[in-house]
Amino acid sequence: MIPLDELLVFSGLLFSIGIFGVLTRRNFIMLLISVEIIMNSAILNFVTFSAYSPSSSVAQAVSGQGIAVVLIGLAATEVALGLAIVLALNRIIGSVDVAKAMELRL
Amino acid sequence: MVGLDFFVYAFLVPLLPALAFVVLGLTGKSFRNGGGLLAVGAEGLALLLSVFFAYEESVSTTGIYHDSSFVWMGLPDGTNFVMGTLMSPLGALMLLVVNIVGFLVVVYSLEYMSHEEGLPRYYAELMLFLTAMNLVCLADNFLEFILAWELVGLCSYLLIGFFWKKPEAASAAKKAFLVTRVGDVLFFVGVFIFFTSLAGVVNPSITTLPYQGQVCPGGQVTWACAGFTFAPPNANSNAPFLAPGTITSPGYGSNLMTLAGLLILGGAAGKSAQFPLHTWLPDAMEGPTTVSALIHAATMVAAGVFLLAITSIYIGFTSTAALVILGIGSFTSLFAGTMGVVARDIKRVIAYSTMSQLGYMVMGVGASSLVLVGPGDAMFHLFTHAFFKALLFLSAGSVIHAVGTQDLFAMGGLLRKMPVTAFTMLIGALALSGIPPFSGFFSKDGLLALTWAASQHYAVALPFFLLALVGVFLTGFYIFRLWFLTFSGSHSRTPGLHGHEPSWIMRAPLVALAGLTLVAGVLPLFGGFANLLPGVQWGTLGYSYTSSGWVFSSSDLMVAIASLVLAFAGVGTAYVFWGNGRVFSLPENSWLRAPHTLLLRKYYFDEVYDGLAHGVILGVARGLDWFDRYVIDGTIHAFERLFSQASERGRRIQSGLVSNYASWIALGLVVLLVAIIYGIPWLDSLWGGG
Amino acid sequence: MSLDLSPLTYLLALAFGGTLLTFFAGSRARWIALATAVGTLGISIWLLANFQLGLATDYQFVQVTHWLTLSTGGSAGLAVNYTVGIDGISLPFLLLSAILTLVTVIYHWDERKNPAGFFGLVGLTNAGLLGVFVALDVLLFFAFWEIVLIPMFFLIGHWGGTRRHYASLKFFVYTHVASVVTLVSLFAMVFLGNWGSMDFGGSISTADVAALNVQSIPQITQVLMFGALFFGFGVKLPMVPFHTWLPDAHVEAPTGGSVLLAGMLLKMGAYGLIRIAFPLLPYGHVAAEPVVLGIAFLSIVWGAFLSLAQRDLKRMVAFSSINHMGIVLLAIALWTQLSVTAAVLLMFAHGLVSGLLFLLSGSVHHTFGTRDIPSIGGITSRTPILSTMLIIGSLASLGLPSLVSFPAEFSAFLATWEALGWWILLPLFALVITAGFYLWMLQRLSFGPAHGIPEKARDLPFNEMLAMGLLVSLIVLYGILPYLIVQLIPHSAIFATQCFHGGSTVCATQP
Amino acid sequence: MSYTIPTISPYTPEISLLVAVVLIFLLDVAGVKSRILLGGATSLFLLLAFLEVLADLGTWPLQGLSTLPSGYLGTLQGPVIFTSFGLIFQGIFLAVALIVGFASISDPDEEGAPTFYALLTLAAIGMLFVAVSADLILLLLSIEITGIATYALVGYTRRDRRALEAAMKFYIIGALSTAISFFGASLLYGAYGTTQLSAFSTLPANHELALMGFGMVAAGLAFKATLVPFHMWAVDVYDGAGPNVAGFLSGGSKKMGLFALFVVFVAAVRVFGAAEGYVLFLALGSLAVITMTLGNVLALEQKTMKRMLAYSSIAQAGYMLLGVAIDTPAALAGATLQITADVLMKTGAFVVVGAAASLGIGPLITDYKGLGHSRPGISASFAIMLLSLAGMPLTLGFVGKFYLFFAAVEAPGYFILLAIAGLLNSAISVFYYARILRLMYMPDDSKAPASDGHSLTHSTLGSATGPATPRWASLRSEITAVGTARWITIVSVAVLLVLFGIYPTTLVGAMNSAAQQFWTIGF
Repeated sequence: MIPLDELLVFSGLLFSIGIFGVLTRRNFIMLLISVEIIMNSAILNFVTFSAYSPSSSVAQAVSGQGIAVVLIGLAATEVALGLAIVLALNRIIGSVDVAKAMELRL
Repeated sequence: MVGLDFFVYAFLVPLLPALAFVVLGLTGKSFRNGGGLLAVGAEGLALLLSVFFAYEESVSTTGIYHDSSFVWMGLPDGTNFVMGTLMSPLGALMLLVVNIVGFLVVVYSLEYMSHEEGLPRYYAELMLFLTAMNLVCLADNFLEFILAWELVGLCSYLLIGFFWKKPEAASAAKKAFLVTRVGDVLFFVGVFIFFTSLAGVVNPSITTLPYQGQVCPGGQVTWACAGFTFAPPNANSNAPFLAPGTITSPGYGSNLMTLAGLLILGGAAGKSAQFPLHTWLPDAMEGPTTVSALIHAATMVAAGVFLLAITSIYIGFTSTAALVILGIGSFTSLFAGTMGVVARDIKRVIAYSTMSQLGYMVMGVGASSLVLVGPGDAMFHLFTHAFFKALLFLSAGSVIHAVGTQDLFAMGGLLRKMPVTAFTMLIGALALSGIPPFSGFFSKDGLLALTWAASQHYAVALPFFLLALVGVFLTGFYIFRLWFLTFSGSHSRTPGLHGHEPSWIMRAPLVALAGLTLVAGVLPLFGGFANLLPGVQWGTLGYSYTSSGWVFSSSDLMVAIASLVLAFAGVGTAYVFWGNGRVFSLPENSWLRAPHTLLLRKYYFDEVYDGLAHGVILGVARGLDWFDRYVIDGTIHAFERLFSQASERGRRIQSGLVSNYASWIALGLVVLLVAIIYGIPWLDSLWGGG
Repeated sequence: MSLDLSPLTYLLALAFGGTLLTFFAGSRARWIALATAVGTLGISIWLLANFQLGLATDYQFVQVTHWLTLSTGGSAGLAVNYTVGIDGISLPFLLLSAILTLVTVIYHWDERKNPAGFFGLVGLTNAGLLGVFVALDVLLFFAFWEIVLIPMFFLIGHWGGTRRHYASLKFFVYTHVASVVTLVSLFAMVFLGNWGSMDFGGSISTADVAALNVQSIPQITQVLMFGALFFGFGVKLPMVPFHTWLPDAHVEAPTGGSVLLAGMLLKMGAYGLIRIAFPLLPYGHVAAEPVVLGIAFLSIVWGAFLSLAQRDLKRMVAFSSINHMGIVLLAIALWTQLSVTAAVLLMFAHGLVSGLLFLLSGSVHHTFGTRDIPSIGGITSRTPILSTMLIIGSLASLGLPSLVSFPAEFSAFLATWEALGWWILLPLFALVITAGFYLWMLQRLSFGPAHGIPEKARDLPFNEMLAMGLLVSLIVLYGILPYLIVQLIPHSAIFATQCFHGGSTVCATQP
Repeated sequence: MSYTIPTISPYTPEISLLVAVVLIFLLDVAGVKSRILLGGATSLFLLLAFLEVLADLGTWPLQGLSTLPSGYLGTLQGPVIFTSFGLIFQGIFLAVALIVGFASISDPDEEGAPTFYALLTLAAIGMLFVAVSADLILLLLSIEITGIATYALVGYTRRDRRALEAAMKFYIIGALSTAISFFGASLLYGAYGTTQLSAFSTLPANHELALMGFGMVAAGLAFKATLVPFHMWAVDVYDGAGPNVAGFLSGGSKKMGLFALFVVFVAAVRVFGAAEGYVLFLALGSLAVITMTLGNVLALEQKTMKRMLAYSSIAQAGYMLLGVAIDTPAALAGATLQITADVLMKTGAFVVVGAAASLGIGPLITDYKGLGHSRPGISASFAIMLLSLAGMPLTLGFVGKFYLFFAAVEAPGYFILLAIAGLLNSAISVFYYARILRLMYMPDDSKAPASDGHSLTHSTLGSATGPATPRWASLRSEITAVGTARWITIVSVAVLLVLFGIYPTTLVGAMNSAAQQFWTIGF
């Protein structure tokens, strides 16, 4: 079995990559992907902790995996909405670059 | 004699003119001639009452009526501010003076003022003045006294400014109010000292003195108990009024009491135009001549002397304070006289003489306090002075009324045109100069003798006595300069100047006052009049009337002779320069030019005071105003700008780029995590778990 | 709910209800405003008539109704009550507020700029003021305190002069900052004193300030709390150097606004000091005494000098208010029975007198088109009544005896002398300056040859004359018979001045 | 491990709203686009749900509010728990939705009506679940339900460029924050082995993990609650979204975030020992102070009304955060009261902005010049809301602020500094609220000379004060222009603010007992 620490470091890396992506990208799609990476790091964590759960309660131990499933669904929903928004925005400003959408400022 | 019970009605004396004031003030325009007759009626009744009261006082053995039952403001701790009436010999005398002159002036005004605008206002203000002045005479305590005193000042202000369209009148009115205000402020502090300190410093032995401050039971300092009220502890007691010589040393010659006395002097000096608060009185001549006669000669300005007199009786001055009072009075008598010598305005000359005579009275109060007798001599001079000074003013008014100018050098030769006026004015001038048998001689001689006596005890008073003697010379000189310039000669110096006698309405008061001037000097010989003048040293040619009858004193004789000689010398000198229509003018290059200018400019006091007011006070005010606007308010504005700038700059963080927002979130997250994970243990260790 | 309502509740209900009606009354607003003002005055006079003199132990006409409870972690929580009641210190202010409101309504009878709004706001000011002076609960007190700001903000901002926007904002923000500072201290007092409720009176007897446990508060805390309260109340007073909102607010405010501002709003600060800061924080005020006195003297002298420097009549009167309120502060700071009585009386007097003077500056302005003193003169010839009123007002303000300010100033100065000795010369010097600037103003404005008077200038219309006449008659009445007001005050002043420093019931004025 | 069969009754509000959503979809399918019909129906259901919540509180009629039953209302195991505190928040959320839903009846756009109401109702459902969550995951999921609905709500018209930009920003930041908070939740799960909130009240073995988890969850929630520096999206989104939607975000979504913060941190307070908890709350206190200060200062110089309101909303969030930063029952009650007040005043204010737009008034603050005279009804209401925001008495905003600051003073330690900071902020805020009042009621006719209420100057000012038409007639025209539903909403919100301001007794009582229970018992 993979050690817990390594899994945690992995998910931490995923999280950081996601954050880095969000901070550096101007493309809406890329931002979307970055956010999803963060989300996935969280999902990974849930699964990891569930697997390593010291809890004697089965319900508690398994709940992490359940949560992971729910979150996958949530992420999908989010992406769907995000794509709807980017489509509508693209139709109006002709770009998916968030730097082009800076009318609301100051 | 009706008895003391009748004194209950003493309040009617101020009330009558007060009613007239209210009626005239509200409905004055509906009266013919501005309601002068109503004023005459009210004042006439007040005069009758005050004559009656004065008579009752003079024949009474009990002397004093006191009622202070009206609690004006009261505090539960026993501090009561009361109002009441106090009918005392001094008050009765003052009442008499005020109402006699008041009545005559109101009558005189009927014609003199008849052509002026705003008569209802004039009479209303005059009535208000008489109300307040009567209240001054009857005041039962210092608070009431101050109340009336300030009202008197108000009326003076309003009446000086009667011709308000003249900028000079408006300015003079303001000046009068302000200068007396300075004195009043000092007066207030003096009263405060009495109120708070007297009980503590009064020598217990003086509780035997019926009219001085008492030690309060239990050492408690309360209003009624701290010498604040003038009345004896047991009102209407049979204790005799001060007999001559009964005042012993005040016994509480502490510095504080000296100071209190000097502060009271400050108030009196403001009102009575004593050096250095004298500057307002000459300017006050901008008011109608009747007002000058009543307020600025006979009554209001004498109130300062009255204040000193009652204070000297009820509380007493320490010797230091008394010496200063003597000195100020004596100095003013000469100081004012010098300015009178050069003045060109007929009213101003008389005004300077008023200052000078008031100086004599103030000197008299100081002297009487030094030799521990009552202030009767000063009051006596106040009494006689009121008449002859009113006479002089009203005569001058008659002249002004006729010729329409106040410049002495424009007059001349009016003797034939206005014989009655000339004659009454001559009587006034003789009385003022101190020529027997006119009243001024008797009263002024008393004062001089008293001061001489004081200088025997306190050598430092001697120079002041000499100053006063020189003043006698000057008095004769300047008043006869006035008389000669006005009346002597064969023709007037201004072509076309035609004088004429006024109608009987104006002549009658002149004649009445002339009569009073003649007889007032010997009144103490008759009946109980001397009872009204506690401690009077009515000294004539060496004889003094004392408790043990007429007593001869050679020193008094010397004083009388000296003053007589000096007075005649003054008159004679005046004749040499100005008699028979002569006009003396100083040679261009005379060494006297410089002093002459100094006198004409009134020793530059106006300039100095104006500089102080406009330059210093107003300058400071403008400086503070600048500070207020630009520094204090500027600080507020700086805060406003600070926030505004912060807001304006802070807005720029909101770049509109969503990635930046995310960066801030990331930053926030990092800071939060660091704070929670590392901050907590760190702070924990720092505070030792606390 | 009990229906046992205090007459004070009726008073407040009438004031607020009348105000609400006024807002919606359209063209009839002035009549409703008048009726409300007369009604509140009537109730105030009824209160005066039924006020039991010498009954010094407690507030009268008390009503305590539960309003809300604040959770404190304790079992019962902290009750906030609708507690109203008056004593001899608050009653004069009720009268004054009602009188000045009536006067304002009469003076502005012909107001054409949105009269419903104007009269409504005047009524709201009155209602809030009445509330401040009857409230005996911290929250209630503070609520009414803040309510007053709102109508005054609108009155200045909408009906004011050319710089009204600036002035109204400045007034609002400045005084609001001050009030929030007081709030912290008030809370601290409630909390540190372990109060069972936020009441500082009513359910607690006046004499029983000890029940508020003020002496248990640590001294340094008391000093801090006192400082906060003093700042908050002092800005309202106003005290130098936190006074700069006042001249601007006054100069720009409409006449009636100025009357209420000077006549009543300034009094709130002093009332707060008398009612809360001084009695409840005995150590605080003893420790802060030098500062308070210093500020009082500074305000007195500053106000007098600044008045002298002004050209604008209204600004001059505004600065003279600073001077007078400085004397009030001085009297309060001395904290003796005489001085507190003097302070209350002086505020009553100043309310009437400054009211009159602000009415006059308003009339001068709209009669001659300017308030600049040097540019007009000799107005007596054209407008004798206006000029006469101006003279009376000025004389009253400079403390002429027989007018109402005199007994107050005299007793204040006497108390100052008793407590401080020669420091008295400072306010007395200012008194001379005060006389100076008023007389100088009269000399230039009322007297001398006429100049700068527009052709169409007419003497006072009837309603303005009536308003001023009302004030003048009261100024004279209370000047001649001051005991009419004074008899109310000192019994309450005794208990207000008792402090409980160190467990002693003897008031220690000096440390 | 046994589940009791959940009774259906506590869920009636949620079920009612679900019914409403279904109904809206059906009506949409049937081609009904009428706002009156859809909005009316939605509002009715929201009202119904609101009444049901009150009934759940066992407090219908209202008198009983101050004596809530102690303990939990339901003892449901699992992720849901009914506390009176949560139920009060359900009521608050429903009130926001009701205000927005009812006011939106007057919106002109008929095309998007079904979408709008469906999304609104869905968002409300999510918020209802937030209020009863006993499990962190349910809490975050419910927030996400609302979140997704509101992302869509912001951009639902799909044609407005600004709205879409706002939706985009909202979405990105929202998704980021959600992901962060889920990451934090996963760490908490790792630390505790469970996600039940009640479990968080003990210290786990690996408490650094827990701390990180709490920090991340807090950051995610801070986004919803618009705490600085997680606030920046809010300004742009409120600005770009329709006014009613902005009102919903400010009044509802933000309060949801705050509620979640309360819940998580009141649970979390028991994690830490006294000292560490103290420092944690000190951190939260600083966050509150920074938030309110920045919000207020930046609001000072804003040019458009919506952005100004957005910053003011951020500042208000700072005040409310004091509720959890101080962590006493009083603070919690005060914050709840302040939230209640803010729901009314801030949502109301945004509705007013919408009304102003429908009157042809531009977005700038200066465009409101003279509104007080031309449109007395909504101006007076707006004025009341602004005064309430400024914390002036006679309004609920005053009571709320007063209570909060009292709580800060009352709390032990140095929380008095928070009170002072809050009060000074409150003083700053007065400046910009007063400026709007000034603009509305004091038209800038500075060239006219000063008026003393007299004839000399009056002719000139008369024109500036608006037409002399009869008052009621102008009011009628105002109602027509604004839209009846919107007008009624605005005025009733203002009236409620004043009513509760004068008589907050039962409301405060309810907050007190609920907060006391919640604070004492926790999860």
